[in-house]
Amino acid sequence: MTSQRTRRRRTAPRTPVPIVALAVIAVVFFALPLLALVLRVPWSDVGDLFTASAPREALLLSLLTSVIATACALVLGLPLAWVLARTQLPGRHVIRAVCTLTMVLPPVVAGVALLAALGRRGLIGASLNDWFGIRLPFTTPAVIIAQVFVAMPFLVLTVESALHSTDRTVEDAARTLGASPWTVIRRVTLPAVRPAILSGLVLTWARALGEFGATVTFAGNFPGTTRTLPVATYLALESDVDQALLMSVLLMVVSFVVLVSMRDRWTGAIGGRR
Amino acid sequence: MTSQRTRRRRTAPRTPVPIVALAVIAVVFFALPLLALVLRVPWSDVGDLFTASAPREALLLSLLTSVIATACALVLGLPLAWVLARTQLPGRHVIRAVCTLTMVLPPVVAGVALLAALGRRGLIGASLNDWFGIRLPFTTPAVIIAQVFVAMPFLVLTVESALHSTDRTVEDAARTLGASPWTVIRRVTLPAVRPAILSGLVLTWARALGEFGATVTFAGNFPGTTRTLPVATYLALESDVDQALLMSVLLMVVSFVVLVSMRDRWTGAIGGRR
Amino acid sequence: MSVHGRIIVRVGDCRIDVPIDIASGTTVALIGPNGAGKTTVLRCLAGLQPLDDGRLVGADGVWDDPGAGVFVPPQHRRVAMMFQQHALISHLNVRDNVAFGPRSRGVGTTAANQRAADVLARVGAAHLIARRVTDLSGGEAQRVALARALAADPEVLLLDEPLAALDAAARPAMRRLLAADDLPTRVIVTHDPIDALTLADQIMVIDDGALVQAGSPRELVDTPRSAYVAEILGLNPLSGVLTGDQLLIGGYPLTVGAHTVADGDVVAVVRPRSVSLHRSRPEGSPRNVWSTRVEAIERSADRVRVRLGAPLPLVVEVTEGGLAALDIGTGDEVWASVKASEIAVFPN
Amino acid sequence: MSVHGRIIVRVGDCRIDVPIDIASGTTVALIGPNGAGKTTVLRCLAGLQPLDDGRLVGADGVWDDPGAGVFVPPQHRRVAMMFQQHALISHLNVRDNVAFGPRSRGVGTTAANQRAADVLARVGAAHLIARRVTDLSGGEAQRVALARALAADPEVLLLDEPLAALDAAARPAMRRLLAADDLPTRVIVTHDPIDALTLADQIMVIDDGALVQAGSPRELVDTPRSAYVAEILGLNPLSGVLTGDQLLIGGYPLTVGAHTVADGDVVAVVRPRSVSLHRSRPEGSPRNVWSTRVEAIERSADRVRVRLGAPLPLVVEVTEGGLAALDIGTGDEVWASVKASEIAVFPN
Amino acid sequence: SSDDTTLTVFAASSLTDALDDIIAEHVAAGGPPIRVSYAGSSTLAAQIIDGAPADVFISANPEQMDAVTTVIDGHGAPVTIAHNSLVIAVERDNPLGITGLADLERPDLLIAIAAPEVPAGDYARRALDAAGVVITPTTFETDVRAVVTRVALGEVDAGIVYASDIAGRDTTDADTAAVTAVPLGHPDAARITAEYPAVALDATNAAAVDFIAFLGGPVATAALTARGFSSP
Ligand SMILES: Nc1ncnc2c1ncn2[C@@H]1O[C@H](COP(=O)(O)OP(=O)(O)OP(=O)(O)O)[C@@H](O)[C@H]1O
Ligand SMILES: Nc1ncnc2c1ncn2[C@@H]1O[C@H](COP(=O)(O)OP(=O)(O)OP(=O)(O)O)[C@@H](O)[C@H]1O
Ligand SMILES: [Mg+2]
Ligand SMILES: [Mg+2]
Repeated sequence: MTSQRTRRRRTAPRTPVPIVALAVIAVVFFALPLLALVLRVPWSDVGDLFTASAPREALLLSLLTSVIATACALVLGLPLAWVLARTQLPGRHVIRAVCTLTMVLPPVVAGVALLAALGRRGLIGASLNDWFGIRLPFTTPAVIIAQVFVAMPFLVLTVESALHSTDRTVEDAARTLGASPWTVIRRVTLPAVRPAILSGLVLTWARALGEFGATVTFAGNFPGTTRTLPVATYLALESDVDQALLMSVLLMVVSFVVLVSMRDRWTGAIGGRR
Repeated sequence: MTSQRTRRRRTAPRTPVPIVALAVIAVVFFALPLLALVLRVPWSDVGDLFTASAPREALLLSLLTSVIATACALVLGLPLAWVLARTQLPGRHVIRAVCTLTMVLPPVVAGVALLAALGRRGLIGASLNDWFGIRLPFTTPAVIIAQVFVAMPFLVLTVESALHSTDRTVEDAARTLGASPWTVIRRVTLPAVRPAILSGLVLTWARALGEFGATVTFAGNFPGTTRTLPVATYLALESDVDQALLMSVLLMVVSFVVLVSMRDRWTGAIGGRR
Repeated sequence: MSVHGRIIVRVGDCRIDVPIDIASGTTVALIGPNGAGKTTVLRCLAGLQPLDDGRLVGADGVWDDPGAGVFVPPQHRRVAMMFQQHALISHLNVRDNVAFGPRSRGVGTTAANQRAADVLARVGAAHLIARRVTDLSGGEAQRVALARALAADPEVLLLDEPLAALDAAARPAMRRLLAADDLPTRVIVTHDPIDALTLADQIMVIDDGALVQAGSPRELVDTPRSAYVAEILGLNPLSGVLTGDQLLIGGYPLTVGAHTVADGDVVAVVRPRSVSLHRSRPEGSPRNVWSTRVEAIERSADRVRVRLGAPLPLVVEVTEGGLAALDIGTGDEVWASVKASEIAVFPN
Repeated sequence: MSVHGRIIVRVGDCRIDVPIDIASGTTVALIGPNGAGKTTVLRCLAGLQPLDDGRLVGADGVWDDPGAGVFVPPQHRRVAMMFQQHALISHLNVRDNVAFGPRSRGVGTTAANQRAADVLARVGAAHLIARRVTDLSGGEAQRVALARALAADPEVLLLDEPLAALDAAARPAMRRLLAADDLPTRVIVTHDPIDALTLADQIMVIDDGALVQAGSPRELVDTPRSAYVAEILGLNPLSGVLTGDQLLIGGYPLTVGAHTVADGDVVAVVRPRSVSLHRSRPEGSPRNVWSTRVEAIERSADRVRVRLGAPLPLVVEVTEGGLAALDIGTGDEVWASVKASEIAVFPN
Repeated sequence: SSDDTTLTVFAASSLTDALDDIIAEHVAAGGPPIRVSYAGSSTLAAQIIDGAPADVFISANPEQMDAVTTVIDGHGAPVTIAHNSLVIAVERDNPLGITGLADLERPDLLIAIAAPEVPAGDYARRALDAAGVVITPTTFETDVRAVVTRVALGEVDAGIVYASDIAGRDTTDADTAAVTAVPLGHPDAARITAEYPAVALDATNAAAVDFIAFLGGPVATAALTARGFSSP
């Protein structure tokens, strides 16, 4: 995004105190409830979590579906972001709004919309059912579809925004060197927006991992095939709050490990910069 | 983010066909369920929606709280993003992960965490109650807190990512011209990441507008003070699916109008570029 | 590869209309003031900016013809452009930037890397091969940008100020490189008249979007067709009114030699070398002699330029020895003389 | 404002160690090859890069002293830096970029805008005032960057190649501007030896992070202390071995005049003007006469440089008239002569 | 509650329509203003245990009521205000001809029941056990409302729900009209009903105690019956 991004060592200007103060408030605001949650968890029961198969099954399903959903969002979302950012498509404001709406829709309603389209009596679900015998609801693919539906906009918007701020002259240079549009995209543009893609993927994955409403509405809740960890957590809240808290913390720990292990990579800070 | 972003008119390289094809699939994937939803809505009843006061009240509350929540996220989130991107704070990977966790947590659990921290028996809620007589849960501020808690990460991550890719040389130039750190931030850096801030705000607002689980858990469901449109929609699903769908579509329409009216602004495309 | 046609294009408020006539294998220098449209012309040639009107035809067929709806995209033109701001790909290192062209044209990685190493050595940047391009100094980046264009093995090289950031010691070698026989057709934008005069077979002078003059370096020096061309080539242009062999410049009369210009407004050009300076009024053949003041003395390594004040704002070049003999300084009074035959006039 | 001290800093693999001695109100030119560390020195002076060691003291106190833990940030140094890549603020238009400095220092909007307009007019960019900086051509952007630095009204102006992208016709005016009396202390990085020699009171020659020579233009031209300095100033450096008044250059013997250099490895410098060319073996005083071939002839507006081949790779400057009289071309054989007293030698 | 006379009620969300009617009657009869927060019983219980400012709690099952009453001191006596029996929800006009729980064993049927963790699922399982019927549901919904929605949308062929879920619906709308209730068709199973206990969380709060009494009275019972609940 930079014609000549310099990487000089530099004197960092001191961050003004009000900024630091507000940032500290923000961190406390996030950390305190999480801490309170962790404190409330009955850690003595933590052994049950791993002996019981249900949470493990749900966790595995969650990880599997959220990763696949993220991959699908990448495959569909990148091209969409590209078209929105780089073409002069007349209706692109409308298209962009349509593709952002699922973020706003209450997830349960998003699930209803999916049923209306892909359910047994749905707009095209009926044909899928009648002609090919394909029934999406109550299957693991339905979980993935629900996650993609609500989570993909995060990728699209993040990447589109980054695509707008890339330096087009660098792409021009690549073109005059004989690079086909494909090569330019693959070797120049996408690497330039890599941080945005990574952070879009993290947002998407996080949203998919935490997805509950659309999943439960469109895919239902069957252990092993559609009961993801958030669904299991929700149910546990009905009967066994302690187990619910334990499962939430499990989800938190998994995400935490993933996020911390990515270090600065997904935000665009260059690897080992001091 | 560019030392010299050129705005030349240029020949757009043709977008490769597979990209267009995938983008079309993505658009259909989003549009179809929304269309199916709209088709299913009993439009004949739409009059009731506006004569009945409950949906109107819920919509107003939703708009009010989501806008305030977005403003709070801006005030706290910008400084946090700045600190994460621009300081060499040792624990910043951990802080960043902590501030991203609420995206992954099932919203209901996020609500439980807030209760655990700010509830009347909560970690600091107890002191707030005993010393100042402040009770946050079940009030409109609680709705806003719940929304900020789950939605702010979107702003933080989007802006942090953009801050990493700004051209630091331009900031250097401003500093040698006598600009204080504040002036540099206000007049150079923030305008440079404006598209990212805008798109972060849209993401945050959207997430806050659609928020249900954390709200109902932490703030309850009182008409007029804590019953936001998603909560009302959820409730309506109990008894009157048609009204629930109508309300969802109302939410969609409001968001759609806002999103379309922002045109290209929030994604960084420059205003009137052809 | 030869390229012919006419570029007509608008950028912002600036309309560019330049005929193009580039013979195969030649070097064309594009000179002109800032904002004249030189970069824009290169972009049109490269296919980065579509013509609004006019037509461009390469040896291999029509490149751009908005009338006929023909447009060949950049990657099919076999041109390579070097950008004024370098436009290096910041996430690739130096080698990968330079190897980008060959690899885009299907050359294997090993061969492309070899080519990158060779070309980098040619531009004196072999030691930079493993560096991140974001760590380069201005001149280093320029060498890499030049290497990248060369490595692409194009049939037309478009170079936008290839030497601007190079140090003085490196320039001669780089000039020789740009003049090398094994390079293809070249179009070089430059602000250095010496580069234009020494490197180019043809010089195109562009001003305000229009072609002011095109010709060989000799032609331009001998018969600059406008004051602007004369000035840009380092000659002294003066505007005045001609009547027969009498030239009136700001009220001051000069006698000019044989010429074919009609009476009226003209521009006269005097070479810095043609003016002589004297302590006292000189006797002898020069028909134009006047007294004036020294406004400034500028020294370079081995020449001295003396800027004269009213009535004729001329720059005069003398030797150090000559200056020492004259023993003058800024503000001193001197006599200047120029022979009538040394003053060239053109219609304005 | 005067600045003194010593800059010691590492960037990448390059260690920079340069003593600084800038007198108040003077103009210092920084010259040196690409990657020598010129930009880095400016950045240290500006306070954009902290010293690793050494110390910088301005007239108003210590600026940077890593030993003592003192560091004055850029905004409190009253310097203004113009960047090699311009670094314009892309979301502000030209006027707001130029007014940025005054406004940052607390000047009101109207006054700052007025100042911007004035300074833009001074650099010949008044017509660009309302333009977006992303729409500027290379040279236009450079003028605006220069104007921005000037408008900040600093006590030290740091200019990184301020004229590189300007057209030839604009340069003299801009040089005069940079030499103007009302400007503060100036540190100018340039690749143009003419600029260094004509603009600067002091020239600092930097190579590979070290100060090679510092002195007035006259001092550098008269006694370049290394071959590098000589070359950068456009003189002909030759390395050889000295024995008494005999100099052996690649096996070829030359006689040199009076000197104070000890026998051994030396560098000899010959000015392009000092060498004469002849069709046949010349008779007369020059003690060094040899026969060689013309390798290249480079023409500029009003001088011709002839590059000679073995045994001595010299560049010779002759006049057009002289060349015509000689009637030689590339590849022809010529005789060259140089007087012993015209060869300067230094220890290597 | 800014206004001290306002009564705050936390009620299970399945009671929404009936309770809104009852409150209107109560206010009309001179009762104090009432504000209600509807949510799942477990959410409400957790909130109350956490100190939520509720005066009255109406749960959809005795377990959550127990959870609250064991923690909160000084509460009044819980009163069961309604029962809710189970029915089989099928598509309008019952195209598959389902006549009772026994039919749900048919292998071609797609069946939704609530998850055993939520009360409706627990009751459904007990009813199935009582009838000696073994079924393989396609999905365990997280709440009973979702079971109705599934049937209404045609995603499943049948589901076990509360009678009030169907009877209490606004019959003018298209979706609800698409669902028909079929009795369980087994006497033991039919005896399994859900129970709605209500409690005044502070026995000294006269308004709350009054409201509990009103809930047990004939006006409330009529309103509940109209929405498909059965009287205790
Ligand atoms: N996007 C744009 N919008 C408006 N004007 C533009 C735009 N791009 C270029 N211009 C103007 O078009 C004219 C030609 O620009 P161009 O870059 O071709 O000049 P140039 O001859 O290369 O100048 P330089 O020697 O300074 O690089 C300039 O006046 C420039 O300001
Ligand atoms: N971030 C960096 N990492 C590694 N090396 C760097 C970095 N920044 C600069 N350098 C190197 O430091 C040296 C000095 O750089 P500097 O920019 O000061 O050179 P310069 O004298 O200004 O050269 P030029 O005339 O080409 O602009 C160069 O070799 C450059 O490659
Ligand atoms: Mg240009
Ligand atoms: Mg530099």
